[in-house]
Amino acid sequence: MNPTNEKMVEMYTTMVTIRKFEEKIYELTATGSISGFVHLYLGEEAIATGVCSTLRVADYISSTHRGHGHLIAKGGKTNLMMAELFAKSTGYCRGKGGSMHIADLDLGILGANGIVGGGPPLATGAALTAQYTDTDNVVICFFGDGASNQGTTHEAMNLASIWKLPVVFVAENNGVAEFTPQSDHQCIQSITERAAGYDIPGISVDGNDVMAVFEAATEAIAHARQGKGPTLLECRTYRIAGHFVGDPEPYRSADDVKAWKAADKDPILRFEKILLEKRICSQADFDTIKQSVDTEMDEAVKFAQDSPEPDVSELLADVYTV
Amino acid sequence: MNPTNEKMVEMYTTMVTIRKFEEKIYELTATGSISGFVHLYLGEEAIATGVCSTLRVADYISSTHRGHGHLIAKGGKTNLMMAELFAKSTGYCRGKGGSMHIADLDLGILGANGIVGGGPPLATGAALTAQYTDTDNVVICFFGDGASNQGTTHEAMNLASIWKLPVVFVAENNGVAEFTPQSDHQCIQSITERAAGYDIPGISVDGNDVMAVFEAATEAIAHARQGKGPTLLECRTYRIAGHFVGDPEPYRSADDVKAWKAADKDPILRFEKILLEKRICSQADFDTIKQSVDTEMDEAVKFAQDSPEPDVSELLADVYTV
Amino acid sequence: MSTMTLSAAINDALKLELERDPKVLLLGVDVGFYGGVMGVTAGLQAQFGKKRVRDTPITESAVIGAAVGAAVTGLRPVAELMFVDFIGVALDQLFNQAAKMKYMFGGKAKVPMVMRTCYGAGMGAAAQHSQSLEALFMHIPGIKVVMPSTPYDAKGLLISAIRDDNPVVFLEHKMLYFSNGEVPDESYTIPIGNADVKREGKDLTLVATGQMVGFALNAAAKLSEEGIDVEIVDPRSLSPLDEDTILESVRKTHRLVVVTEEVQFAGSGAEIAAMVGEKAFDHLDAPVTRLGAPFCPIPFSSKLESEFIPNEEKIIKTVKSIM
Amino acid sequence: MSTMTLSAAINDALKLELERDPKVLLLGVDVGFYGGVMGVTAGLQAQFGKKRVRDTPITESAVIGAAVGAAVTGLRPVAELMFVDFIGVALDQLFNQAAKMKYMFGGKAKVPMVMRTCYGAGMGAAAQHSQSLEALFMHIPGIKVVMPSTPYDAKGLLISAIRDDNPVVFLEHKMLYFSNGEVPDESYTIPIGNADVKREGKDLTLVATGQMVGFALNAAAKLSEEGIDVEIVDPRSLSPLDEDTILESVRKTHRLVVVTEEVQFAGSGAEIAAMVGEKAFDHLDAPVTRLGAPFCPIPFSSKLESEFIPNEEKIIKTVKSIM
Ligand SMILES: Cc1ncc(C[n+]2csc(CCOP(=O)(O)OP(=O)(O)O)c2C)c(N)n1
Ligand SMILES: Cc1ncc(C[n+]2csc(CCOP(=O)(O)OP(=O)(O)O)c2C)c(N)n1
Ligand SMILES: [Mg+2]
Ligand SMILES: [Mg+2]
Repeated sequence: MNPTNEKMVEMYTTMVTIRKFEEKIYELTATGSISGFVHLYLGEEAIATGVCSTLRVADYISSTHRGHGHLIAKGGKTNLMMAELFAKSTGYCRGKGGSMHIADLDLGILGANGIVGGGPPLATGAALTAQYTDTDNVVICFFGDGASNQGTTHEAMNLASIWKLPVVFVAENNGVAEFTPQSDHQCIQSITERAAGYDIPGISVDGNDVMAVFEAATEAIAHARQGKGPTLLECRTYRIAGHFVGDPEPYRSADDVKAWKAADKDPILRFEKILLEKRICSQADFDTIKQSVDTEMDEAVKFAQDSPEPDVSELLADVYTV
Repeated sequence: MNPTNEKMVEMYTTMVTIRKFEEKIYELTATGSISGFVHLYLGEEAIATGVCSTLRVADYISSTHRGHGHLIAKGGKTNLMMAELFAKSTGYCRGKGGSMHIADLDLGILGANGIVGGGPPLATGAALTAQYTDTDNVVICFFGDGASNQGTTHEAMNLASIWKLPVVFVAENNGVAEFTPQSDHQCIQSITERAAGYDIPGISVDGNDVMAVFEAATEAIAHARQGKGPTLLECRTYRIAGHFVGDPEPYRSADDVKAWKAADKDPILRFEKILLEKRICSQADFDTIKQSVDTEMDEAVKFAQDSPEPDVSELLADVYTV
Repeated sequence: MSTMTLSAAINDALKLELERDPKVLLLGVDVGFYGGVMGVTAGLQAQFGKKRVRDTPITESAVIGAAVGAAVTGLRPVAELMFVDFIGVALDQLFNQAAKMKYMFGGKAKVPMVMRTCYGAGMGAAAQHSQSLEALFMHIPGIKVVMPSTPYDAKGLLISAIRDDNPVVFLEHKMLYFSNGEVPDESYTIPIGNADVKREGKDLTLVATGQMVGFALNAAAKLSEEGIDVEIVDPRSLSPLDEDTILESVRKTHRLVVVTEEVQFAGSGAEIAAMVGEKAFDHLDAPVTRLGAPFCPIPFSSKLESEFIPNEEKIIKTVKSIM
Repeated sequence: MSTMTLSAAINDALKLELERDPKVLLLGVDVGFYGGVMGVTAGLQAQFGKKRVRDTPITESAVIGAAVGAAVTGLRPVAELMFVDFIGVALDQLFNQAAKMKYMFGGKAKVPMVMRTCYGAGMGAAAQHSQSLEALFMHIPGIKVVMPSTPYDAKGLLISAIRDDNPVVFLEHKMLYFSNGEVPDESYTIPIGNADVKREGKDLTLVATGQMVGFALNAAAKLSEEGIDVEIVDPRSLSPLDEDTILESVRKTHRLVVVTEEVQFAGSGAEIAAMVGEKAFDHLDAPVTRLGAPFCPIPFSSKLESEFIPNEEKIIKTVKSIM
C-alpha cells in the first residue's frame, strides 16, 4: 500500500522534525544546557517515521535509550520533550525522567527505556491488553541489534508468538551496539535469521528508505491487526551520531560517517529525491517545512528555558498512586 | 563414527544404571526415605548416555533439575548420589544439595541446577576455560524444551557462537515443560529452528535411539574440539516419569505413557534389539548386567542408609572458601 | 465463615476478583490447566477460561514484563512467580520497570499489578527453592510488599493488592499453604500497610512475619506460663511498614524482639530494629534483638534445614535473653 | 607513590593482576577496545590482547554466568556490569549460582570471580543508572561486597578481591572515579573485611560508605570547629562487615550516625544500626541515627537529585540532632 501524497509530506515533516530536534539537542548538550545520558537518533529517522506513520493513536510503541525519534514519530510533543531534557517541571516527566524515560501513555508511548532489552517484555504486555480487550490495536517494539541478543528480547518474541500477540518487533540494525560492531556481538548478519526460531515472519528492509520501511511496516501491522501474530522487521541503518553525546568515536573513522551523510545514504536526502521526482514537493516546499520546524524547535527551546524547575517538594511525589 | 562393541556394552550398562537408579529413587521417594523435589530421567536415558559416552573426564557437562541421568552418564558415583538424596554427610554435597544440586567437579560435572536456564551461561564459562587454557576439551550443556525459551539459554548460545566456544547445546525435547505441552510454550516444533539465529549447526535426532544420539554427538563434539564452535543438538524424547515424584499427571493419559514404554519406543528395549541383532549381547548378558546393576543399587542404598546425617555444626560450614 | 487453608483463601480471593472485574487476569507458568505447581490456582482456568487464566512459557522476564505492560495499558494482571528464588531471572521488569514507571514518567502512569510468589524453607527444597527474599523487594521504592500469616489476612490482603493501583509483591509461605483458619465467605479487604496485633501482652513486643507469627504465638503461650506476657505484632506488609503500631507496642512493653525466617543479616528485621532503635530509644529497657536465619544458603538436609529456620525454642530463648 | 584517580587506581590493580596471573581475564560490554564506558579499563586490551580483555554482547546473564562457569573451572575472571542498576537482568547467575555453589556442592567448589560495577547518583543519569544497591548483595550469603571510598583502598581491595577464592561484588561510585588520592605504585593488598578509621574522634561515631566518606570528612572538619569531634569509620566492605571496629568506636564515643547514599529504608545502614543497637546497647547515649536517601526512585533533574543525595549539610544536621 502506498502512502498518499499528503501522508508523504507528513512523513517528510516528521523526519525533518526528528533531525532538527536531535541537532538542537546535540548543540544544547555540548554547550551544557542539557545534561545526563543523551543518545541521538540522527541518521535513523526513516525507521521511526516509516513505522509510526501507519499507526493509530491507540496503538502503542515501546522505545529504547535512543528514543527521541520514536517519540516524535508517534506524535510526542517536542516542547514537552525539550522541557523534559531541560529537567523542567513542564516536561513530559516533570523533570524526573530525562532523555531515557520520556513517555506519553495518552499517545501510546510506553516510554523510552534505560535498560537494553527492557522494552520487549513491556510491549508484549501492551499487546496482551490490545488482544484481551478485543481491539485490533497493535504494538511496535523498537530495539537495536545489540538488544537482539538480550534474553528478554528472545523471551518476548517467543511469548508474542505463542499467544499470537499483535506486536511488530522492529530491529533497528545500525550495525553497532554502543561501541561494538555487530560482527563482534552476533554471528548472523540479519536479525531476521531469528524469526524462524519463533515461527514468525522475518522481513529485512533498507532502514534508510522511508518508503520501504513504510511498506514493510504496513504489511506487518496489518498482519498483527488481523490477529495473525507478531513479525520481526529488521531495518538496516547507520547511526550518524556517536553512541551518546560526548562519544569520541574511536571505533570508526570520520570518513565512514561522512559517507552515510551523502545523498545516496542519508534518509532525508533520499526521501527528498523521491518527493521531487514524484513532484510531490519542490525545493521551496522543503524550505518552508524546514523553516516551520526551525520555528517549532526555537519555540520548544524557549518553552523549556522559560519553564520553572521542579520544586524540591516534588522529590517525594508520585512514587505511588494513592 | 561407530562405537566399538565394548563401548556399546558400556552404553547399555549406563542406560540400565540410570533406569534402575531412577526406579529405585521413585520407590524410595514414594515410601518417604527420600524427600525434597525429585525429577526423574526415566525414558530419556539414551540422550545422556549417547552424548556422555563420547566425552573425556576433562570435559564438562552442565545439567538441569532432571540431572541424575546426566550425572551417571558422566561417571557420577551412584552411591554418593544416593547418599546425597538421603541427605547424608557422605553424599556428594554432604547432604546440603539434594537432587537438584549434585555436582562432581573432578568428573567434569558442573552440577544439576534448580533454575530452568541456569546451566547454559555456566556452560559457556566452562567452555571459555577450555578454550582459554588451549585444551581441546568440550562442554555439554543439557537443557529442556521448556528451558529453550528462557532468555539465559538464548544469551548463552549467542555468546558461545560469537566466541566459537566448544559447547554442544543438547536440547532434550521431551515435548513438555513441567505440565505444559511444547505446542503451548513455543510455536516451533524442532528446537533446531533456533540454530540459524546463531549461525551454528542444528541437528535433530531421535533421542530414544542411543546410536543416533551417539553419532550426532560425536560429530558435534568433534566440531567443537576442532575449534569450530557450538552446535545445537536436539534429541527428541518422552518423559516416562511424571514431572516430579508425586505428579498426578492430569495432563496426559496412562495410555500415552504406556505407548512410550513399548518395545518400539523405550530406549533400552530398542538398544537391546540392536545389541541382539548385532550379536554383541545375548539375553543372558543383559540379565548379568541388570543383576550387577541391581547389586550396585542395593549397595548404594545400603551405603546411604548406613551413612551418618550431617552434624548440625556443619550448617555454617562451606559458605566461603577461606 | 468457613474454615479453610491459606491456599484456599488465596484461591478464593483470586476467584472473587476474577468474577468482579473483567480486567483481572492471571498468568504464570502452569497456573492454568494444572492449577499451579502448589495447587493454589486450581480450578480457575476451568471456571474463567484460557483467556483470563493463562499458562506461560518458562520466561519469567517476559511474564512479569507482560504483566507490567498490561497493567500500564489498563488491565489488572496477577502474575505468579513460581518460587521467589526465581526472581533473579526477572528482577529488572519488577524493580526498574514496574516500580519506577510512575515516578520516572512524572506521575503519568499507574501499574496495577500483583506478583504472587511462594517463599520459605521447610520442604527440603534446598538452596534455590526455599529463600525468603522480602528484604530485596522492601528496599525498592515504588512497590508494595505484602506477607500474610493467616488465611484471613491472605484473602483480605490479596483482594486489596489486586485493587491497588501500584505493583504489589505478594509473598506466600509454602509451609503455610495448608494451615487452616476462619475466613469469611464474602469478599472483604484488609488495607495494605496496617499491622495486626496478633496477641496482646505487656512485657515484650515480638514483631514476627509469615510463618514466624504462628511460631511466635506458640512461644508466647509457653512464655506466659512462665509469667512473660508477650505482645505479637504482625506487620502484614513490609512496605509500607506500619511503624506506628510497632512503636506504640514498644512504648508500652519497652522491649522488642524481631523474628523473621529470612537470613538475618541485612534483612527486613534490620529495618524494623533500626527504626525502633531510632524512634523509641528512650522507651527501650533492653537491646532490640533480632532472630533470623544464619548467614548461609539453605541446606537440603531436613536436619540442617530445621536448624536453619528459627523455631519456638529459639524464640523463647531470645525473648528470655532480654527480659 | 603517585597521585591518581580512583579510576586509575582500579585500572592499575587490574593491570598488575593481569600481569601477575595468566588466569585473570576481564570481560564485559565494551571493556576492551573502548576501555569501558567510564574509561576504567582503558589500555588493557591493547596491552593484554583480546583473549584476556574481552568485549561481550549485551547479555549480562551470559556474561556473569560465563564468569561463574570459568571461575569454577579454574580461571579468575573479572566481569564488569556496566551499571549496578543492570543487575536485574543477571541476578540469578550471581545470587543463585555463584553465591551458593560452594555450599550446595558440599564445599567442593570455589568460585574466584569478581563482578565490578559502578553505582551511585550525581550524574543526572536518572532512575535506571544511578542506584546504590549494596543492600541487595549484602543479604546474600556466599558473596562478598566491597565498596572503596579512596583510590588507595580501591587498588588494594581490588587486588584482594581478584585473589579471593569467593565471588566478590566490587562497587565503584561513579562520582568518585575522578577523585584523587595517593597510591603506591607497587602491588599491595588490603584485607576484605577490615574497616578503616578515616578520622579519629571522641564525641560521635559516623559510619559512612562510598562517596559519603568524603562528605563526612568535610562535615567533620566543620563540626570540629564547633567543638564536636567526630570519628569516621569506613567499613570498606559490607560483607563481611567489620563489626568489631564499628563497635569499638561506638563504645568509645557512645553515639552513632550511619550515612549511606542508598535509599535508607531496608538498606545496608539498617543492618549496621540494628547490629550496634543490639551489641552496644548499654554504651549508647543517644539513638543510633541513619541518614540515607529518601524512599523514591532517583530523579533526573539535578536539582531534585541533589536533594536526594545525602550531603554535608544534612550530615551536620543529623550529627547535631543526637549530640
Ligand atoms: C541491560 C543493559 N546493558 C547495557 C546497557 C548500556 N547500553 C546502553 S545502550 C547500549 C547499546 C545498545 O545497542 P543497540 O541495542 O544496538 O542500540 P543502539 O544504541 O545501536 O541504538 C548499551 C550497551 C544498558 N543500558 N542496559
Ligand atoms: C527459572 C525457573 N522457572 C521455573 C522453574 C520450575 N520448573 C522446574 S522444571 C520446569 C520445567 C522445565 O521444562 P524443560 O526445560 O522442558 O525440562 P524437563 O522438565 O522437561 O526435563 C519448571 C517450570 C524453575 N525451576 N526455574
Ligand atoms: Mg545498534
Ligand atoms: Mg521438557
